[in-house]
Amino acid sequence: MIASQLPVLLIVLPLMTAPLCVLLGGRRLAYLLALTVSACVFGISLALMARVLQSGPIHYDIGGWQPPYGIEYVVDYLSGFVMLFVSAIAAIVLAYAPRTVELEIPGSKHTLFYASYLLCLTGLLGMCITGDLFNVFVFLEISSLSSYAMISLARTRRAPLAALRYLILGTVGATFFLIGIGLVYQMTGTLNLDDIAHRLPREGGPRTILVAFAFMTIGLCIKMAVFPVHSWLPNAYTYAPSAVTAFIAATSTKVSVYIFIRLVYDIFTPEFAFDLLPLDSELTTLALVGIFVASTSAIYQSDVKRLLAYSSIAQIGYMLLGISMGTQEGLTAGIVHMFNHALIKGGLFMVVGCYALQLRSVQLEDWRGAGRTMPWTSMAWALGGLGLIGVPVTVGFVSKWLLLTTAVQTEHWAVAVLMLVSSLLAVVYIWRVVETLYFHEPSGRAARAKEAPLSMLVPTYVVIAATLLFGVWTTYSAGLAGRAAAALLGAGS
Amino acid sequence: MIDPDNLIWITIGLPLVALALINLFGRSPNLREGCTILVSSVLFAGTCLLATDVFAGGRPQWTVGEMVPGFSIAFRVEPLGMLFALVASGLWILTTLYAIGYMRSHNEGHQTRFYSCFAVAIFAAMSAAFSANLFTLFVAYEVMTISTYPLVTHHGNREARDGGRVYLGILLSTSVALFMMAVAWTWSIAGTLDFQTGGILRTAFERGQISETQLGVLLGLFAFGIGKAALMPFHRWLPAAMVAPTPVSALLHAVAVVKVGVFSVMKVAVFVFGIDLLAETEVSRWLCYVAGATILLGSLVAMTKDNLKARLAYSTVSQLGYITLGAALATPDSVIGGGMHIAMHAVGKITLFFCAGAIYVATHKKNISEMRGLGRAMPFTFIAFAIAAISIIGLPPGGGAWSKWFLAVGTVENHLYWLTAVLMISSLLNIAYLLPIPMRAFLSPADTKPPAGLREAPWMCVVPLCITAVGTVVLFFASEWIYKVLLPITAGS
Amino acid sequence: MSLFVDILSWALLLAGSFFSIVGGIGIVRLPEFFSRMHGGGITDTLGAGLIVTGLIFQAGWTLVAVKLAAILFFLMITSPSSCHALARSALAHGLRPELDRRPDKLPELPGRRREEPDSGASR
Amino acid sequence: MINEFTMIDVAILTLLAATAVTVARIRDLWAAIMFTGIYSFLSASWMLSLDAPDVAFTEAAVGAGIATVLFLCTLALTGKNEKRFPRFSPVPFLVVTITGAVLVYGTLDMPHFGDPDAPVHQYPSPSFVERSQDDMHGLPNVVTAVLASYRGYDTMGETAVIFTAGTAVILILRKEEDPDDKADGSEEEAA
Amino acid sequence: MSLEQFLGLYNYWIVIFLMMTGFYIVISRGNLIRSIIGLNIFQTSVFLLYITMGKISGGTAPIIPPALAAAHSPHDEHTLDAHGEHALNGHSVDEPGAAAGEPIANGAAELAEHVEEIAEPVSAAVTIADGPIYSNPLPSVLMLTAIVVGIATTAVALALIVRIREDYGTIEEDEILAVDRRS
Amino acid sequence: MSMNTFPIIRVVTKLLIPYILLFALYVQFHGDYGPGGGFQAGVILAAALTLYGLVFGLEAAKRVAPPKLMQRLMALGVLIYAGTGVATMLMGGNFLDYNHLTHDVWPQVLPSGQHLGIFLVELGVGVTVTAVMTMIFYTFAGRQHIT
Amino acid sequence: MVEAAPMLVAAAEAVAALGGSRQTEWMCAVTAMAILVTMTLALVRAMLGPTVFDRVLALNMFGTKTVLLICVVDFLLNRNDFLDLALLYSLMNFIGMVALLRFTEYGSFGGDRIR
Repeated sequence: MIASQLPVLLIVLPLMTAPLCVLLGGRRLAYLLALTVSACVFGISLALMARVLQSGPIHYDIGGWQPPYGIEYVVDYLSGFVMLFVSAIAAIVLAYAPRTVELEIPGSKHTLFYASYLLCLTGLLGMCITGDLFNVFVFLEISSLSSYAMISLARTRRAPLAALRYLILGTVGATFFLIGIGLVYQMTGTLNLDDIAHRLPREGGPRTILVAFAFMTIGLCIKMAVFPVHSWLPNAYTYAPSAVTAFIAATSTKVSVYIFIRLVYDIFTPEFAFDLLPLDSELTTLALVGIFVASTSAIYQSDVKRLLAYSSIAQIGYMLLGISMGTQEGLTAGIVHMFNHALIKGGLFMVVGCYALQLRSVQLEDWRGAGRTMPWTSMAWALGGLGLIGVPVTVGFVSKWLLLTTAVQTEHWAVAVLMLVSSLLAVVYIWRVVETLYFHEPSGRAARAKEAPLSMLVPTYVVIAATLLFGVWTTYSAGLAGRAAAALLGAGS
Repeated sequence: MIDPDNLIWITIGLPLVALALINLFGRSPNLREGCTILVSSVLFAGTCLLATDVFAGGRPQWTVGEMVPGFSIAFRVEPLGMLFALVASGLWILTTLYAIGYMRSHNEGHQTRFYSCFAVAIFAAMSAAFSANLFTLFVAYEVMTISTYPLVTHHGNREARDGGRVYLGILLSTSVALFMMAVAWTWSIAGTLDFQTGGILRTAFERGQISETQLGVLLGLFAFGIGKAALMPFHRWLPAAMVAPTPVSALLHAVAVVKVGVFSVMKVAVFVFGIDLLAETEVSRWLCYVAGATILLGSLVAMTKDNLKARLAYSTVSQLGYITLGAALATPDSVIGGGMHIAMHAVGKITLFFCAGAIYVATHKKNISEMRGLGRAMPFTFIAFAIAAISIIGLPPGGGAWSKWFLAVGTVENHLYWLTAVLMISSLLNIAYLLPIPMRAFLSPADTKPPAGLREAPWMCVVPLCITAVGTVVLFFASEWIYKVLLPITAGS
Repeated sequence: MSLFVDILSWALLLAGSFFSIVGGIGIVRLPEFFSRMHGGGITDTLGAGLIVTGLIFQAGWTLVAVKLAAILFFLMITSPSSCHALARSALAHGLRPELDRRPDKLPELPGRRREEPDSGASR
Repeated sequence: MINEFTMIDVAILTLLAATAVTVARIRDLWAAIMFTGIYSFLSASWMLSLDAPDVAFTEAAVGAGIATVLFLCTLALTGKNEKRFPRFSPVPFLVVTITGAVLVYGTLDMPHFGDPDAPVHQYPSPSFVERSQDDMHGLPNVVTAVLASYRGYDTMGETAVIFTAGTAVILILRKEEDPDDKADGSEEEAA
Repeated sequence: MSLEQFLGLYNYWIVIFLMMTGFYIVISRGNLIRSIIGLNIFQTSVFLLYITMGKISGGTAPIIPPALAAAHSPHDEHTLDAHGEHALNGHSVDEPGAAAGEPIANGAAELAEHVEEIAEPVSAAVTIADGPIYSNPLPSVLMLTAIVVGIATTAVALALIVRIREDYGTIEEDEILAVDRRS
Repeated sequence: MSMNTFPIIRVVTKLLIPYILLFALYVQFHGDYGPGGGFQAGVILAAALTLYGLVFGLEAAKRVAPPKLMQRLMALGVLIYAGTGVATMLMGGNFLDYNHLTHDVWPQVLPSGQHLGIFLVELGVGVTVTAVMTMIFYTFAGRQHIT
Repeated sequence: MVEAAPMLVAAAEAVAALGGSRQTEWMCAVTAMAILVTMTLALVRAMLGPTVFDRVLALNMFGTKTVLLICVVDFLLNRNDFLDLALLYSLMNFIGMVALLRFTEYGSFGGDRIR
């Protein structure tokens, strides 16, 4: 019985634990609850993925109502994959969090903070698992609202401002998405994703559908922080508490990308999106421009968190590149880059958290020479950075390679060249930090600093090790992504 | 007798075993270095064992699995790679021995890191040597770049940082922007990346999937993309990497890095393009010119350097040009000459670097102009230097004589007489910048009286360089054997 | 009977509409705040009262009528009391009726505001 | 078919448009807030005439009640006066115009207002109204039925959103020096 | 552009105008509170867009009056659909002037006898023309949720604004920027 | 700080509040039959508390509905809602499948599992909304001014 | 099947009782239009309103007119169960007014001012 209810437990467990934390109070208890539950959720998503691999996609009717009437859960390769890494990152970041939370968030807020964290996780997972378009919006808002709150928690006064900017843009994005949902609903009479895919009038490209698609795309682009509408992201990532940044940076934008993939490949089908609308070429252009602009900005940052934030914007560009190629290989590359980037960025932001704890600063100049006093942390940075650059034997290489081969195969020569050249910009900004860590005389802070506590280093290294592991063993990263892509394209055409 | 197929993973895995042991015993230097020596000896023995099979005509192979879907890591041993592996593994023992003496007498820090990276570099060299496809080769190549970076910047000061910047910058950017692109392109037109005798591009060319011009461009991408081959104008990293400790320089210039570069060029020329195709289409003609220019310019610049290591570095640039030239000439003789030169130059150049290091250890002198009259205090070192210099110049009884002979034959076969002239002039220049050093050391009186108690470097430094010096002479007599084992690679498809 | 009730309710509705519009015109056309309150008052009490009563007649003796009565009760209580509070507040802030142009008007002192709010309203 | 409903429709829409423009153009912030309340009232009235009493109910309660109070609370905390009234800025105007034009373009293929043949009314079949009488054993309010049962999961999400918002507001505004680990950030500010 | 098209779409257009007014307030970047007000209006207008979709001409709110609901018996689920339909069809809201009794009785009798023969002229006249049609409840449900989301967002945004004002001393975009630049 | 200068408002408020509460309960439990439901009822209840707080001062309101209690109620409502779903799961149905709830609790009013389920769920919504809205008002109103 | 017929008839009659006559509907429409006109006038005053109080007054009036409009529209639509809504409107209008008064009069909603 439990087995058949697993999809629900995935959502309900964190959803119920959040209020339970508030109800019971007590920050230690809240933390333990949150940790246990997020670990459970990870276990559940593993089990779900295993079942999907065994016996195909799982459908679950909530309330026992058949899909056009009720809401259903759909766990297929793609959603299972995304949920797997989201829940994994959530659990690991939570295991890592207590020390930084202790430092960066006032004690009276811890209980509610962990509740918010769980809610954010619920929202993200809910977006992945649901098979209903409107439900996506609802859970999008759950995750967004809790992340606004979590971002604003840091002690700097810029944090609330960053959160508000994010909120305004994010809400505009969500509202655009809502408009899009409305138009789609009006043309199909249903909200179920499968149903929409079947009923959507695509012939001749009805203007309403075009506009609906455009609005949903713009809305999601804001949430994904695609280049021209990315302005919320750098500040939000920079001023949020370290643990929050690690979690949100690794998961939140990825889930939006997931929704976008669903939209393009499942609902509207690539023929509609890429042939009728020139979405592919536009997205490619945007992605490339974004990659260059963001990477260049990253080079000039003196704040490491901001540097990584800009790099995130650039990396989203790579995902979009893959998605907009419209072939199975490209899609695989996009999907696997979601996973890879989640690992890399999660790991790097966790490293930043370690420095923030020991050096009380994320300014690059304060990190000078920390490589000597904090060798393990610094090595983690270097390894994670290699992943971001895309050096072989790290996950970054896998996605870069897939992207490249796809681009070459589909004869997007310019894309291939620009992509490779742009990845060199990553070398510059990552290496700037590495050099600061290793080739400068220790600054005052760094000289006095001690190695980060084991409770933070171990989770960090788990993630970093994963970036290396999945760089050579891709059966369950690129392999799954490939199956997901195949399923998407098979169903779409 | 161990099955040759198994020997592959044993030999590739051994450096990783060494890596583990080094880190395990990081706290007790004797144990650590003892392990390194032990493992490297075992590795050499294993490689020899494997060589007996390969040179007898066996082609053992071992496929690890897919690293990126569709692209597998696989190994297949052929004579050229075997030769390279023999050189690398054999010289690792000596370099380790030498490094122990050098590092200890200099009281260098971070020795564990040093030996670890060394082991990884050898691992990469072995992987590259045995690689069965271009993809594996590329991965190994990149791993090599990254693992040697900490070695180059070992001292961790500003000078090291600047050197490291150039090193990493050039090697990474060329490999990512050009090499990777070339690999992807090759894959897209040939449909495979497996090395095959006679090349894989032939059918594609005959089918018209790639024009002659494009073939030339592709060759260019490879030749310049493999920055480790130090073809001008991408040779700057080599002198820049001279900031490294001398054992590292020895490793870089003789054993691993540059040899991986030229080895890759050879592999690409022989097994991807195929020398027949190159010869027919003459697309590699321009590469001959570039290689010729590199040879000449490298020698000329070397003349101007007073710093011994810098002079040796430019000498290496020049010598690498020979090997590239061998590949570009695309005649059986020239290819064999190039392959042979890998071994000849390796043994010769490592001797020279060992000598430079020994001199530095004993006298703390880096500049040639300060070395007058040292010969009497350090006879072994300077005699070894002289022998090795003879080999590099290409005079009997140094091994270099044979390889240069075959290259010259290659130029004549191609009717590129002016290239023959270039080879001659370069040899003269070699004489001009290498031989004066031992001459002065023995014949000139010292400007100032050498300090009392000046004597040879520690035996750990001197013994290896004596062995390699003897090696150059041995190779002179073994060249026929080398010619025979290399002959199969030139066979047509 | 039914027709009579209907006609009565129509009349009430029409009257209510009339007063409502009159009040609306009043609130736009009258010269200053306190006289405009008069317009507002007309619509809020007469207009609302008549219309709701008319509707009650329409509904007959049902739950609907009770609800309408409740609404009327609610409106009749809240609207005047908020109007009253508004007027008080206006006076307290120094707004004087147009007709109240006493030459000896004291200048407003910020500190005294709370103590003398009734002076204007009681007149 | 122009009838009295159309007239009311047009009248309310006109008022809505006027209110919206007023909000955009009025100087005083508090007045803008009050007009937002009016806007909510008006839209609720219109929703009522569009047969959505439940939404009207909620919009009135939320938009005109709670939101107004919240806005005024904030305004009281932040100072009443907007210092500089934003001048007319062409770039946002352009963005808005383009967005609006795109939307209008999108409406051209839409089923007309109230069209019974619209997909929304044709699918799923039987409709919620028809089904719910069986499924719900005679629950009259179909909206409630859909809200709490058919799409009960959405509503659970909605509850979670509200809870999240509550948590968020407390998190954001709770005093940092509050030593009490448990609930209630503001009790010691008595007097 | 025919008149029919205009009449069919003008509601949407006005709603779009309202949305865009709200959107303009959001992005014209002045006072933070004003932005949130704009957001509110933007969202409210989107609610209106949805509600317009649910409307059906001549329809009524999807609340089935208890009297009608009572006519349903939970037991005979088998024929329930047909019964429900016809019971509803029996009454015509839009013809209040007509003496309601007769056609209903007729219709009901017909129905009771020949549920299947609905296509028969007499009953057809009663049933097809103007049964009480119910507007679609789904947009209402969606918007109930969306309204809640909207107020939740507003509350969080306002809380953030309070914090910003306390930290910066202002809630004007440009002044905040100036403060940030100074520090 | 209460609105001492407006005695009429105070009286009227005192008069109205019981009716508002009654109205809220009506909306809560009549939601199945007419417009209304848990959310609307919650908002009305919270509005009543807010009104009380506005007129008689924040402290008075906090005495009526202590913030600690409200914060717990916030959580409780969500738990009621999700708990109903879990209960249906334990009884063998899908999540939120009310047909699996026993419905002999109060047969006149709640003739079926669906009715019971909807009742419970609306209760959960009502509790959460009341508590959250009140809490939000408290937090805003309790914030100190900085001038 | 046969037993269901009387129930159907009863139900139909109940619905018929809810409906008014055509004239009443017309009357209601007129009233609604009048109320709308008043609302417009109030809105005009609210926009013009030279002082704060004029605006508040107009807004208050606008609120009460909305309540009336709802009542009338109820009858127009023959859905009397919407009257709850009117009640809610008047309540919310009152709360809004009180909040506004408190705002203009005290400038604070509970906490003390600190300087």
